[in-house]
Amino acid sequence: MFSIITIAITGVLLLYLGFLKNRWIYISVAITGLITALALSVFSWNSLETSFSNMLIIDNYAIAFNSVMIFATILIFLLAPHYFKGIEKNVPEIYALLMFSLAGACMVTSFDNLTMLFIGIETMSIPLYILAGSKKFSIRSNEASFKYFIFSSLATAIFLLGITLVYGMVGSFHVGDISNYFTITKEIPSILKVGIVLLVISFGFKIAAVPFHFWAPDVYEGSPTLITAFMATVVKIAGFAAFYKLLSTCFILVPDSWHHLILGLSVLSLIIGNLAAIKQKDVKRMLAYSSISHTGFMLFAILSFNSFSASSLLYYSFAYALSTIAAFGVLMVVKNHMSADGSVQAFEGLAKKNPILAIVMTISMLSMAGIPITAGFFAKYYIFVSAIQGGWLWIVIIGILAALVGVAYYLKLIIAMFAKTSETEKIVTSPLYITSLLVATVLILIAGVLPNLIISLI
Amino acid sequence: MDFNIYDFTSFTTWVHNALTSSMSPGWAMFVELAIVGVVFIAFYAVIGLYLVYAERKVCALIQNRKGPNRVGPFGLLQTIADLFKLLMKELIYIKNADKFLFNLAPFIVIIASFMAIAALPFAKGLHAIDLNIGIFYLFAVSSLGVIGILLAGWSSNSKYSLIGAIRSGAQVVSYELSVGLALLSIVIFSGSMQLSTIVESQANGWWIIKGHIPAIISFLIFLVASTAETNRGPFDLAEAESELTAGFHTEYSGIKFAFFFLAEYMNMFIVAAIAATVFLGGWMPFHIPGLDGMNHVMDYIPPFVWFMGKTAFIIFIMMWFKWTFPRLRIDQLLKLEWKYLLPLNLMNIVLIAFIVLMGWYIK
Amino acid sequence: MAFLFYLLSGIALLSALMVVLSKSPINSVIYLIVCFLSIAGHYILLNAQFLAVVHIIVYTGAIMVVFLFVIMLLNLNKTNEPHKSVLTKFMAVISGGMLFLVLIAAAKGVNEMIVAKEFDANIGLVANLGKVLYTDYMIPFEASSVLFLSAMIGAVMLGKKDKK
Amino acid sequence: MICAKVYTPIDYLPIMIQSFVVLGFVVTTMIATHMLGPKRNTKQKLENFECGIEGMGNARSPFSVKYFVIAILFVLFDVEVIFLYPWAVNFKELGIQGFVGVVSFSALLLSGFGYLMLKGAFDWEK
Repeated sequence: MFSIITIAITGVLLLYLGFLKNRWIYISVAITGLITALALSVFSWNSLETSFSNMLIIDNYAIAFNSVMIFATILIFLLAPHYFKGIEKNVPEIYALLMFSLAGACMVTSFDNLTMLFIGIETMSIPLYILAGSKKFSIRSNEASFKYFIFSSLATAIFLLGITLVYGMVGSFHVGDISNYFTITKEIPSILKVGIVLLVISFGFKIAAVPFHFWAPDVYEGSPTLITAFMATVVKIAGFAAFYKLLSTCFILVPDSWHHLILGLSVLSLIIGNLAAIKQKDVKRMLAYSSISHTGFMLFAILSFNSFSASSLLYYSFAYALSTIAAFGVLMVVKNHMSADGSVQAFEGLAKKNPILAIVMTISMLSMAGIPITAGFFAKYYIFVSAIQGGWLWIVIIGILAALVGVAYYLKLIIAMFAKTSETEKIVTSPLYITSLLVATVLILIAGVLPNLIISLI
Repeated sequence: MDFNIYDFTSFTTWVHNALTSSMSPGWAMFVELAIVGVVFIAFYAVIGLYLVYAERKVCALIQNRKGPNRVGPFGLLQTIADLFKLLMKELIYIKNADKFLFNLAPFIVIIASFMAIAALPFAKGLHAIDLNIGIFYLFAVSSLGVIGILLAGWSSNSKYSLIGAIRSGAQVVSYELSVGLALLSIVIFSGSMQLSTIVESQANGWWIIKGHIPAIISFLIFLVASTAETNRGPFDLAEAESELTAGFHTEYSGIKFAFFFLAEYMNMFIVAAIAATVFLGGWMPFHIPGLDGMNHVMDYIPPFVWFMGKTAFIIFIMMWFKWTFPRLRIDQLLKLEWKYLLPLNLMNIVLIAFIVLMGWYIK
Repeated sequence: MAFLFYLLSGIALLSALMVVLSKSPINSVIYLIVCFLSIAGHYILLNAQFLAVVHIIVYTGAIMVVFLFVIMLLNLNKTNEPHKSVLTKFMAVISGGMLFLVLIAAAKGVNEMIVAKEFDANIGLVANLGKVLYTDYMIPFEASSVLFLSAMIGAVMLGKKDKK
Repeated sequence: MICAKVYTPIDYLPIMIQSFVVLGFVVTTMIATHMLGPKRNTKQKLENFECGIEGMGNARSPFSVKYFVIAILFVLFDVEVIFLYPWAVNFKELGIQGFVGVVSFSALLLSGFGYLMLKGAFDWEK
């Protein structure tokens, strides 16, 4: 609870510090605030907080996901000063909005009441509509903002309709009351099932699962890359954490109403995400489709509820967040350098131009592909184990095939980086930037070598 | 039937009983409400016409002229003659206007102002609708009028109308906030949004006296904000004759123009009546605790007269404003609201909340 | 009461249809206003008086004004909409129709079900609503201020001209 | 609420009937004035008023975005005002707890308001 308040207050503080027009002041305040929030969050480990008139429940599950999200945001903020070099307009506002969005994301993971879930989702999304369009004079950015707004508000409307139907039958917004209803009631009315389906669909929009994914590539491509990194990591993790929690606490006893739906979403995301990613020329777009395919993998955890699935989801989120931030971090530099476009060709010869960036990108790509000794390998391994325990062997086979297809396009990028090129101009970055990327990379390797650190948490 | 000018409750129950005895209850209620509606329309028209007359007389007084004085004694029939003239006028449909919206706009404006008048408590037991969210109802209904204004400006297909409508829209919505917050302060004091309860709570003194400094601040803010919300001078830049040739109703003629005009004056009456009800005790007579002799004399004046007298007083102040101050510019207007009135109002609310918590007001 | 319910529902559905079907965006706004007013009527039938009036203030009085401003701002007075392909329309009709069918089918059995909670007719009055809002729902209420704040920043950030 | 009165939807019936009555009144007056007034349309009369200059093109031109920002801010503060009303009605019962809740709610919004002031959102740009 205190970490959420800290994040929100840091956001307000940043707004006012913006008038000082000194970017080092507000970046340091932002990072300090985030580290404080992370510390507050970590120190409340094992101390269950529920005394908010049944609105929030901050258990270890919520704390673990919150910490991952706050940590991801810290890494993104470390990238920010270099990214915004030369652009001084509205930077503190962008930082503040990122903070508010993060506060919303933390509410989403720790909800105990559907109203709180709704407010959290809105608090998380509304700053993002603005952030996606924060490059005011770029048509692509405006398009991204508008598309994201339209589809996201449609999803919200569907979500509200779902909540309404659930409330109408159960008579309560409280998670505990809803799960009680299902233990008592034997014959579940069909309209309640429709409500659950609508909730699942709206979450499908939020986490960009096929066939509700069509906004994602355009939005990811059009938004400023830093914002895309935030969207692809924090927002997606928050969406998954809430989705998992909603289904596992409220609707676990009515699997027939949503199981097939999740199955369909997962398989389609795996197939379409990977096949579309191969065809992409633009790296950002490719990462967008690869993020869709990761959605497919992460849905395995929801498909197979057992004691292991929550921790496998956490591990996957952690690995995914680190590799995505590293990948987007490198992409940002490459894109800004000599105003190159974000195509695969732009990466040619990166190993010569800046070897550190090339190594970071390689490790992050290997992690995304799921090659051993990176975190990505164990992420996929645990999620497959969890699915097999749940009895979904054939789905795991599809997953393995999809992962093999995925290796192809990740390798394409790696090969391009180590290819020879006539152009050998060095790419320079700031130390802070490199620190952030190296931290992410090292953590990918540590988590890959010692997976038990995270997997045994919850 | 005992007709009592001090308490209309018995009168209204008598009407009700008389109707229910002669027909079925459902029909009785329907007829009763229809009668009320017709009475209100008559009242609306009379008040509207005489406010126009009053405006012209007050203007003349301030400008040291005579004002209307030919038609009828003291020119009293002047506005009625004007009404007949407007009724006989031709309705012009501008070539490029959006016909449907052009006709719809005056409807919305007049219905919005008419719906508000029904919720006012004119005297004890004399109100058509007494909702437990009375203030909110007035707030809601008065917020609808701006849609009519915007539509009027847009559908006329004239630059003057469009500019006037947009200015007016921005102005009305901005000042609505201040109106809402000023009324909120009295809701904190009285703990109710029902207008009859608010009036009853002022039996031992009006809120402007009982609530001392913060209530006076609220009252002043309400006066300024409601003058602006009704598009009256010095805030009448939406229809500035000299630059916008009457703003959003430039292209309207005949009775449709009359509707806009009437609605504007009725809105002034409504905000004045709200101010009188909420801050100045509504139909409650003026009492000073202890001075029984004077209180009895005050009681002798009927409540209806008290109500209308207070309303007339506030209307006079608003007219005085109009003919004294020069017109503001749009940037000054918005600055006044957003930079001064709104922060002042919000702080005032906190002050009132604190005072009420401490009990530092006359209960 | 039942008659009023059907009347209001009829108006709401009809005007909602007209919002979609009418060619001119400004007419759509008018129909939307009618739709909102009839929904406010539904709130009154449920005795949720406060919500009814809030619905009118916020939706018709505030949001529709913003809609009108936007339409005037964008100068959307041409009645021709961008052309949509027949396939898109067909798909839209199919998917919308399927959702409609599912909802109808699911709602058919509602009457026979046991209602989980007794309906308290007084909960919609402002005094009771305020008590619930400021005790049980305090946290979401506070959280919504973050939401407002970010919307405020967004409006200024996107709507204000950057100083040179 | 001090009153023991029961509030039911029937309280709102007068509003409906009032609106029908006034609608009837307005429609009747419109019809009456159509019958009474003359109808002599000339081309010049149906032109828009343009101070004697001939009208050109479409008058519905886009206008300044500043008004739009004002409208958005209005919606936000309007919702805040509405949130305050249920608090005001229950003010004495909620006491200090409600006061603290509302003050902390308003504090965030007011900090936003202060930000807007400093940012110059209410200054009219030239």
